[in-house]
Amino acid sequence: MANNPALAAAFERDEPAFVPYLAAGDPDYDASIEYVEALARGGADVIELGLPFSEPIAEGTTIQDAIVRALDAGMTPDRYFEFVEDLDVDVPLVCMTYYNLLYQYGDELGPRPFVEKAADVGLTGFVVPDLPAEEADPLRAACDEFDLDLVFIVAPTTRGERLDRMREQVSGYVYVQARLGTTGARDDVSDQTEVSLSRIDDWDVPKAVGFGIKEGDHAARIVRAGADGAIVGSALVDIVAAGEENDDPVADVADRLETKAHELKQGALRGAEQRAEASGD
Amino acid sequence: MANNPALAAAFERDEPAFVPYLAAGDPDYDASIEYVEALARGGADVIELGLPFSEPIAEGTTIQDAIVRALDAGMTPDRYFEFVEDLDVDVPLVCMTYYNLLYQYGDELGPRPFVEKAADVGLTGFVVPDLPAEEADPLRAACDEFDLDLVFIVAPTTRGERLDRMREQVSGYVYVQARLGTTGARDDVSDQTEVSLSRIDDWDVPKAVGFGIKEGDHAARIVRAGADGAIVGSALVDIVAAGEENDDPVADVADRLETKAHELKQGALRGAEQRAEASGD
Amino acid sequence: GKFGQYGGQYVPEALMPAIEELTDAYERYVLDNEDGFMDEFRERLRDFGGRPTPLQYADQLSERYDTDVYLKREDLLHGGAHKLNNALGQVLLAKYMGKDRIIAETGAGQHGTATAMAAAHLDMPCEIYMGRTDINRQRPNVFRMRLNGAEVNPVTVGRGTLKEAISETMRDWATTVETTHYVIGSIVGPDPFPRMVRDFHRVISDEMREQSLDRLGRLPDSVLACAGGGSNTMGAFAEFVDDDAVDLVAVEAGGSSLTVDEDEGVAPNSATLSTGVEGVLHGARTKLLQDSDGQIMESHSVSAGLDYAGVGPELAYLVDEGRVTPVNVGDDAALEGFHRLSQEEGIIPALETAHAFGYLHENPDAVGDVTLINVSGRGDKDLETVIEETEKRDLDVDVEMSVFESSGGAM
Amino acid sequence: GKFGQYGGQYVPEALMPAIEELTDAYERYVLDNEDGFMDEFRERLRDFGGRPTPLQYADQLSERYDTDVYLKREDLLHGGAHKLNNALGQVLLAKYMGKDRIIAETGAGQHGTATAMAAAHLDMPCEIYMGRTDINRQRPNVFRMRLNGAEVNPVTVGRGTLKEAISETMRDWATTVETTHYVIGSIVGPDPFPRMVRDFHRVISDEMREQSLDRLGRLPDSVLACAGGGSNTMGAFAEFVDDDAVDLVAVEAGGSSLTVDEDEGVAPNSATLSTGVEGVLHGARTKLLQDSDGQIMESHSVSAGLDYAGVGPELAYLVDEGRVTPVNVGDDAALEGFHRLSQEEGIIPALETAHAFGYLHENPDAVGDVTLINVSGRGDKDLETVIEETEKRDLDVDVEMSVFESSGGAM
Repeated sequence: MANNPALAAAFERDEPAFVPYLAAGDPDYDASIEYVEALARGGADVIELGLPFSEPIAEGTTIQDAIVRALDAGMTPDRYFEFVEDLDVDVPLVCMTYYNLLYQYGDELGPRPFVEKAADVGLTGFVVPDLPAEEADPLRAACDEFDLDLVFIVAPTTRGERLDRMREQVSGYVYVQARLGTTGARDDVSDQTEVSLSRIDDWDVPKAVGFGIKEGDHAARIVRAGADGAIVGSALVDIVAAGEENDDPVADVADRLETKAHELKQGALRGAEQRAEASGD
Repeated sequence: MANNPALAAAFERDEPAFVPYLAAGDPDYDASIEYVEALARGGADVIELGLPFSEPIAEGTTIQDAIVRALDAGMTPDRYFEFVEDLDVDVPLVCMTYYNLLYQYGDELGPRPFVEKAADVGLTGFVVPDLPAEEADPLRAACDEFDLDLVFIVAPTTRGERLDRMREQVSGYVYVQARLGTTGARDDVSDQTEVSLSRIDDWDVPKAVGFGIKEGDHAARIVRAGADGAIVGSALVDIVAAGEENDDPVADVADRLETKAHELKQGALRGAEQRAEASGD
Repeated sequence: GKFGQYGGQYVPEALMPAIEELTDAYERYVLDNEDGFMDEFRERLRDFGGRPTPLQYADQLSERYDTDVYLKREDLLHGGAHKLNNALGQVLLAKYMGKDRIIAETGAGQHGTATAMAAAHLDMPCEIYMGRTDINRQRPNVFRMRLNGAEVNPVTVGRGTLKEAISETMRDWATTVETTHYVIGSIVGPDPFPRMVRDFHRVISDEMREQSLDRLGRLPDSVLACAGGGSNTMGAFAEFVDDDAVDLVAVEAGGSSLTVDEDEGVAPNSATLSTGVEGVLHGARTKLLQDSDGQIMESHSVSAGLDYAGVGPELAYLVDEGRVTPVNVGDDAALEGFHRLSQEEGIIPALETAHAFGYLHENPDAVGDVTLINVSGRGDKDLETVIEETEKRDLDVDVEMSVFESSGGAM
Repeated sequence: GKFGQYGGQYVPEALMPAIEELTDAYERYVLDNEDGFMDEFRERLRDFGGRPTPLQYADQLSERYDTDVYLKREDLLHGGAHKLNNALGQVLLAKYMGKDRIIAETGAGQHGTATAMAAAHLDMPCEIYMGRTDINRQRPNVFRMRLNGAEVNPVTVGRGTLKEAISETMRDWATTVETTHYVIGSIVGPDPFPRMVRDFHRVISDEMREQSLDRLGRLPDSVLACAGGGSNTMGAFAEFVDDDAVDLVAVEAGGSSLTVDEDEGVAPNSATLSTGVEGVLHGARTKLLQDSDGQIMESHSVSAGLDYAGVGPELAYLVDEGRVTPVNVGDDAALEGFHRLSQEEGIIPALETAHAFGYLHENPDAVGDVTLINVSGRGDKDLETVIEETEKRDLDVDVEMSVFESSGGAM
C-alpha cells in the first residue's frame, strides 16, 4: 500500500532498496546539501532526511550529536523545506522527525499544515519515531489527503494486536527495527531480522530493515534474510561527524559518503543475488 | 568560723584583706613561683592559688587562657603540691580548683587523699567553684579532719534556704560574687555588692568580694561597701598574659605584679578608712 | 488514558509493548489490588516511609496572614520529600511484574535518591541517569544514590540537565525494556504513568482530606502546592478535585521573568501551566515551554526541581477545565518564602515548596479562611543554592552567614 | 536526683537557683502535666515533629542475620534525628517558665539544629555555642541554624569542639540565668537535666514497646542503641528498664583503639561506659574519660555525635547495676554498618547510629530472636565524612564515587 507514486516506484524495481539517513543541516546547510546529494550519487533509492528536534528520544548518541550540530547551525522546519527544495536529487525523500514539530507547524495545532507544506516541496512521506499507530489518525488523514506515505517502525517487541493496528496504518514501506535500542551502528546485525520479517511476511508494503547496519556485508545479510531494503543512518552520520571533527574539506567528506553509499548499495545487491541463489530462483 | 588558724589570722588583723589569684604554673613553673612571691611582696594577705583543670566552667576567657598555659607547661596536682612547697611566701594559700581533681587524687576515689596532701604541704583551704553546698559533705569532712577551710561562693542569685545551707558549710571566708557571670575584670563593680553583703551580714566568717575588681579604686569601693577582703584574679592574670605575649623578662612582670598588688592593697586600705569615716568610727 | 486532549502514548514503537504491559499491571495491581499489592504498598509506606505525615497548624504564618494555615508535612517522608510515595510504588510494582532492574532519571536528584532508596529497600538493582551539570551541582544527592547502591550514569548531551536525562533514560528503556522498569519521577510521560504516579501520590490528599475533616470538621477553602512536573501537586489535589468548593492552586516557578528569549531557546521560568502551549514531549501531549517551531525551551528556576519545560497532562487538563488555578511566583519571592518558613516556623523547606509560601505571602486574602499547603520536601539539599542566591539579592527576608568569616571568641 | 552515686548538681553557685527553679518546673510541668504542658508537648511532637515514628521490619538484615530485626525510625523525626524530642520539650518548658531566651551547645550540630528549629517554631530567640573547629567541619548544620534564625557563637578555646562549647554555654548561663534557659543536648549535666532529657526522649521506648506488643504480641529479646552522651540510648531503653527479660545494649564508639595516650591526654575512642572512671564533669558525677590526675581526655570517634568524654549518669548507674550492657564498636565496623544499612535497607543512617549496626554484624547471635535497633538519626550530615573515611580504608562494604571524575557519556 502506498499513497505516493515516487516512493512506491523506488521499491518496485527488481532490486533491494538502499535507504540512507542524514540529518538535514548537519553540520551546516551548504555542506549538508552536498552530503545528501553524494548519497544519491552513491546509489540511494530513498533518502530519509532528518528534521532535527531538540528532544530526539529514539536516537542514539551518534544521531543525537548530528541533530545538535544541525540545530546549532540554525536548522528549522522552514529552513528544512527550503533545504528540500534546494536539493538536486532524483530520489524520493522521506521526512524523519518527531511529532511535536509536525504538530506545531503553521497557524493551527495539528499535523495538517506541515503535511501540506511537505507535499508542496516534494517530500514523499514520514517516519515519526515517537508516534505509535494509536496516536497516528490525524497524521494519517493528512497524509492521505496530500498523497504522502506514513512509515511505521516494527520493533522486535511488536507482537499480536499491535502488528494488526500498525498494518492498518502503514504505507510506503515498513521500517523493521533489527534489534532493541536506539539507532546506532553496531558490528552485529541481529539474527532477529529474519524472525521479525517472518511476522510481517504477508504485509503488502516493502520491508526495509534498519538499526545497526554499518557495512556492505551487513546490508547483504539482511537482504539475504528477506528485507526489501536496507536503512543506514549512524554509519553515514559517523562520516559527517569525523569530517567535521577533522575540519576536512566538504568535497572529501562527500566523496567518502558516496563511496560508503556505494558499498552499502552493492552489499544489498549482493544479498539479493545470494537470496535468489539460495531459493533457487 | 575557721578550721585553719593561719587563714583565720589573715582576716583577724584590723584591716581589709587583699586576696589575689593566680593559676599555678602560668606561664611555666619557675616564672609562676616568682609571680606568686611578687604578690606576697605587694601586700597579699591570702593567695588563691589555682590548680588548673581542663574544663574550667566557672572561669571567663582570661583565667581560662591562663589555665591552658599552665596545663601546656605541664602542671599537674603533684607538681602543684611541689609548687606550694617551693614557694617562699608567708601568707596563707588557698587552693582554687574543680572538684574532679580533688576527687581523683590518690589511690581511692573521693577528696580525702587530696586534702590530706594539701594539709601536708601547708595549704589552708579550698575554693571549688563547681561544688555547691549540697554536694560538699565529703570534702567538708576531710577539711575538718585536716584543719583546712572550705570557702563557698555566694552569688547574687543566692537566696533563702540556699544561704542557710551554705552558712552551715562555709569556713575560712565566704567568697561574695559581685555580679553574675564568670570571673573576669570589668570596669564596673556592681552596686550589687552592698545588697549581697547585707544578705550575709550576720555570718560569722569574713566576707571577701570578687568578680570584676581591677583597680585600687574598685577595691576601695567594695571595702567601703562592707567587704572584709577584696579578691582579684583576672586583672593580675592579664599582667602575666601580657608579659608572656611580649616575651618580657620574668623579673619585669613580677615587678608589675607587685606594683599592681600594692595598688590594690592600698585601695582596700583606703576603702577601710573611708568606711570608718562614714560610720564615724 | 487521556485527560481531555492531553496525555496519550507518544513513544517509540519498541516501548509500546512495555507500556501495554505496564498498563495491564497498573490496572490489576494498583486499581484492583491484585495479590494485595496496594496493601503491601501502604504498609511499606507506613513503616519504611513514615506515613501518615502530619497536618500541622502553622502558628506564626496563621497569625501573620490572619488566616488558618496548615502544613502538610511531606518533608518528613523518608528521603525528605513526597517523591518516595511514587518511587516505592513503582519499584514494588516492578517487583510484582517480575522485572529485575530499575532505571530512572533525575534532575535535582530528589527522584533519583527516592528511587535508589526504594530499590535498596526492595533489593532491586538500580541505575539513575543524571545530567553531568546536575551531577556537579547536586553532589550530596549523588552521594546518597551511590551509598544506596545505585549506579549513577552521567548524561553529557545538551545542557546536561533533567530533560536530557529523561530522553537518555527512555533510550536505555528502549534497549532493555523486557527486563527493566523505568520509574518516571513525575505525573508525566506516556499513559499509564501520569495516572499511576498520581495514584501513588494520592495518599497525600487522602490524608489531608481526612485530617482536615477530623481536626477542623470541615474541608479547607484552598489547597496550595508548587508545580513543576506536578507530582506533589496532583498528589495534594487528587482527592479534592470533586470538592468544588475547595480552590486548588498550582504555584509554578515564575523564575526571573515570564518573557521568553526565542532566539536563545530559553524561558527564564518554568511556568508551563500559565504560559505553555500544547504539544508533545516525553511521551505525552501536554502544555510545553517551546518556541514557535515546536523546539523545547530550556526552562529556568532557582529551584532545580521545578526546572522542567513540560507538566503533567492531567494538570494541563484541569487548568483548561478551570478546576485548578495556575499562578506563578518568581525566584525572589520563593527565596523570601524559604527564609520566612525557616525563621518563623522552624521548617527549612525545599526551594520548590517555598514557591507556595511566596504565593501565600503575596496573596494572603486569596486563600480563604483555611488553607492547606503541601510542604513537598525539605530544604537540606538547597542550602548552598539558597545562600548563594540570597547573597546576590536584596531580599525582604534575609540571613547572613558571617559566622564562617569571623574568628573572634564568643565572650 | 541521683542514680546511685551518680548524678548530682556540680555547678557554680550562681547557677544553683536556676537549677532549683528548673527542678521545680520539671516536676510541675513534666511530671505533673501542670497547665497541660505534656499534652501540648505531645501534640507538637506529633504535628511538628512527626511522631509516632515507625517501627520497621528490616527485610534484608533479618535475612542476613537470621533474626528478626526491627528499626525504630527516629531518623524520620523533623530535623533528621531523635534530638527534637528533647529540644522541643525544653524550649516549650522555657516558655512555660517565662524565660525569653534560649541557649544551647552543639558538637556536630544535631542538637543545635534541633534547638534552633524548636526555638523558631515556638518563637524564642536562640543562641547556639559551637566550637570553631566544629563550625568549620559541619557547615550545613551551621547554615541550618542560621536559616532558622539562631545566632551561632563560635568557641575558639581549646580544641574548639563539644566539651569546650558546653563549658562556654554554662558560662553564658551563669551570666544570664534569670532570663535564659540552657537547653542541654543530652542526658548529662546537673540534675534535673538527666532525668528531664530522658523523660522527653522516653516517647521513643514508649512507642517501641507498644509497637512491639501490637505487632509481635511480645517484647523484644534485645534493644540496641548507640551511646555517646546517651540521650537516644536512654530514650530507647527507659520503658524497658523494668522488663528484665529485655537485654539493653549500649553501643559505644570504640574509635580507632581502646587504649589511651595519657601523655597527650587523648583517648582514641569515646567508650566511656566500657572504660571510663567515675568523676565529675559538666555538673554531674558520672563515668568519664580522664587521665589519672582527673584531667578530661580528648575523646575521638569517626562520628562527631558520639565524641564526648562523659556519659549520662543514669546510664553509668544502669551499667554498674548490670541492667545495661556496654559494648563498643570501632570506626571501621561503624563505617561498614553505615554502608550496609544504606545499601541493603535504603536507609542512610547517622554515623552514630551506624555503630549499633556494626555491633549487630559482629554479634548476630547475641541479640536473641527479636531485636529492636534505634535508628537515632539520618546520615545526610555525614556524607562527606563517610566518603573521606571510607576512601582511607579497606572495608568489607564499600562504594566508589568515581562518577564525579568520569567524563564519558552514558551510552
